[in-house]
Amino acid sequence: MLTKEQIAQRIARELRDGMYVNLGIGIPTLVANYVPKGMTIILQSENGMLGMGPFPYEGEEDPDLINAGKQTVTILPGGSFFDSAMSFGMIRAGKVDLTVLGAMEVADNGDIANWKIPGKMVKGMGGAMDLVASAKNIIVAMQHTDKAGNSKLLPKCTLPITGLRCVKKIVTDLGVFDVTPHGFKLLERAPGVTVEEIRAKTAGRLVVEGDVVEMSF
Amino acid sequence: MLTKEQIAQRIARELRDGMYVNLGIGIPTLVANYVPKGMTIILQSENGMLGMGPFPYEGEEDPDLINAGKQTVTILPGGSFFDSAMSFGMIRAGKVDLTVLGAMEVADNGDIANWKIPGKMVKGMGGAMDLVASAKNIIVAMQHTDKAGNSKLLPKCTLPITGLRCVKKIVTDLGVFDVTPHGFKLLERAPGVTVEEIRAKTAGRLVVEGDVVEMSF
Amino acid sequence: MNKVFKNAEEAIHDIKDGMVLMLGGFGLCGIPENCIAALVKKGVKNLTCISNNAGVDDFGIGLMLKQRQVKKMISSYVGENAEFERQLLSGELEVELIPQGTLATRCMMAGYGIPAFYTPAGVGTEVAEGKEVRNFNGKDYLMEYAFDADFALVKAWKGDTMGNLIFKDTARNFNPLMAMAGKITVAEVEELVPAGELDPNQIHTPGIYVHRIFQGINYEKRIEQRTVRKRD
Amino acid sequence: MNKVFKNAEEAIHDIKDGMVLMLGGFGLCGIPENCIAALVKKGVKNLTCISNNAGVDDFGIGLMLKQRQVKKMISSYVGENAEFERQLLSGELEVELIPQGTLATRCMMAGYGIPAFYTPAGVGTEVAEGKEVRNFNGKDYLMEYAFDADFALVKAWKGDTMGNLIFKDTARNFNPLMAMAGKITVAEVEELVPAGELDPNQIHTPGIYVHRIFQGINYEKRIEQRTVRKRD
Repeated sequence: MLTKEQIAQRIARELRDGMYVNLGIGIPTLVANYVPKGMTIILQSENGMLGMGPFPYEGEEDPDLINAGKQTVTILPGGSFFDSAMSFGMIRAGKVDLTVLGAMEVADNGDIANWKIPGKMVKGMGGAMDLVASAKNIIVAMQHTDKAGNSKLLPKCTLPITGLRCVKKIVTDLGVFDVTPHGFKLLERAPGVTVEEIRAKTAGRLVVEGDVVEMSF
Repeated sequence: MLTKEQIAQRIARELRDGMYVNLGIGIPTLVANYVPKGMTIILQSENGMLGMGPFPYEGEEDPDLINAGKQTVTILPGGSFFDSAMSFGMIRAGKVDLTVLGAMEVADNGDIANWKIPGKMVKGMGGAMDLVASAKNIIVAMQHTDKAGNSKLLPKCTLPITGLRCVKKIVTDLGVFDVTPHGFKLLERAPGVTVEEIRAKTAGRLVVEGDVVEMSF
Repeated sequence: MNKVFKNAEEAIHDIKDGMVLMLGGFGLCGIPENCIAALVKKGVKNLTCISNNAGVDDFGIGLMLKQRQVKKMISSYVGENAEFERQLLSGELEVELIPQGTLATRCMMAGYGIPAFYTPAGVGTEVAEGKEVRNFNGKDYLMEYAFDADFALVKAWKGDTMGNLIFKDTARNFNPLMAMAGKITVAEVEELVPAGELDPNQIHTPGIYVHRIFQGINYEKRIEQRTVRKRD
Repeated sequence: MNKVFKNAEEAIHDIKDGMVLMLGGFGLCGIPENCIAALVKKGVKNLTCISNNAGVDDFGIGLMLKQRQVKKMISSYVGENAEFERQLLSGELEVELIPQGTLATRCMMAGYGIPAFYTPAGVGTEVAEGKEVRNFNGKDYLMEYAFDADFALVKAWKGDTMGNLIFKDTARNFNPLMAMAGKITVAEVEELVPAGELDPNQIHTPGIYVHRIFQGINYEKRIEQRTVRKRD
């Protein structure tokens, strides 16, 4: 089983030089720690920044410089600030190459639910609906099952939808999956996890072809 | 009869302190010369400038600083530059208080034609259609008749339309007219011009109520 | 021509019960602190507030919620706010949640005189309920309308007496968009300068969009998530 | 990651016959002089050019018209241009005239991922022919579509190696809008600087929209209407 850091580390292998990337809150944020040396990745923060850098040094926090998670951050050389309309403009126009976000549920047709649990407090969708409706390439980073052990990879989402048929790839603690017309295609297994265990914990259609590689770190 | 300068001078009396104004090419441009002392008028040039100033001094022309007529100009303190989408954005949103432009024909319902003469060279509408479709207050500055002596104040435009029911006021060499539901309402006569002459040269519906003031300069 | 007001109280003196207000800011970043304080002092009620967030319990729009001045919030994310939650669950507060990009764009379109536009955000979700869905180039989009607001209250870094505004870093966010959208736009600035001091090429909001401007005071600029790294 | 090209020839090497190009500039102000020269040299044909104007006889897009490289012009104003007039009257050149604000906004919407929007410009005119008319709040509007262009060729004042652009004065005009709209955007700049030299708050076009950038040379910057006043 992968740790959260390993999920992020595995997703970082999808990065290519020059990509513009939007990372959601939680595990996706950790992906920034695993950008391969020598590779330039430009992080977009949807509140209005390109070239997001690391947290500021103690004492250098600037309340006017935060990311979409409201954390104090820095900007790297070559970055830029802009308003929220342009920020979502570049997202909708497909200029952001990769979006990584968390999810409560993903359906085997790529539907995603990650913004609301009816009956509980609703915090709002923030920019998630814009991102999933627009991004060319969406990778979901999440645990394979919820706390009760129920699969989060489903034949159909049960929670309110965030976006339809948009997820391209999922990295969970158990494996890596492409969303295909035939369902979740298992690409890689986490170290020590068997195809059978994955099959047992995947409620949606699972496609397994030939030998499935075991990830190594 | 008014000279071109007097038409501009008369239109300048419609200005109020703090107005944002867009002046078209020709007679409208001259209005800028008659802004009353002590009054602040901010000129918008639809290629992307607020606070347009006079022509530059000889030798100070900057090819990067032109107005919508492609003339070299200057910018006044407190002015700003912006792109053409924002420029027409503020026009469409009704932020420009007054638009003054020329016309080939105006109909007595406020329709205007000023962009095309079929069969002759078509230069294009430029920003005229956006301006007339959006401006809160449009004053037309033009000669009352064409070179052949035909009225340009018509019951209906004969040339291709630029915009519908948009002209609010017309200042010609013969008089000042409001566009009302009953037609062109004569507000003021040019010095030495009689109501009868205006009536004879106005093809559209003309409304004359009581004594009509003669303009003085 | 005078757009300069003495302070927030005077700049918002004619905001009345039941009006629709836009308030700039993302989280607590770039919020019009002075205007909010003046609204709280004035005690106007039944307001509809268009703002990406609803502040926190004891700061930002949270202060107005505490006083029950807000009838309806139109936001994309209302975060952690106990008083907000209480009013929402009790039915005292009406909430319309809309995607963040749609919120931003509906402000911009108001300032651009475009009454409606199409966006893919929310297709197939609760957000699409009652909205026109239309297909362009094989993809579905929702029709969304420009906002209509009585007042827009924004916060800028620098401003001049003509109403020109410059924003700093991510405190820009919704501020220039809302500045374009208000029937009356009130801008509070950290530094008010004479006309001509700002570079005309660097102005984010041209003065034509700003009706009132004043020098703000006592900015608290509270940080929601203070995240730092150690020096090596 | 390298967006920097040596010159115009290399930056436009893959523009092919029949493509749709956007070219920035208003009149001869802020036009991509180097790119136009390279297109003329390359001799690509059957181009559709989206540009507010068509240059003059011997400069700007006029140079491409002279070589009959343009199949169709999409513009708001084509001004005085004898060769243009000749090709138009002879039917060699197709011309689509659209209102200037609509032209600008259709570029912007492409960069904002909004496929269609409503504008009042052109209602009741020839421009409305074949277009959807829709009433919002008692006023009629036309539905207009975002543009779709293979390449956008723009000219900026300063740019950095990440593709960030800053424009000067009214040479900004359509450039930042088209920069957002090209499938591939090529920017020529008067001054190319290393990443980090431009103030991130003053960037007009963020680098994400710009795929290729190069240091332009030999700018002529021709003035169409030289108007001056005498010193007192």
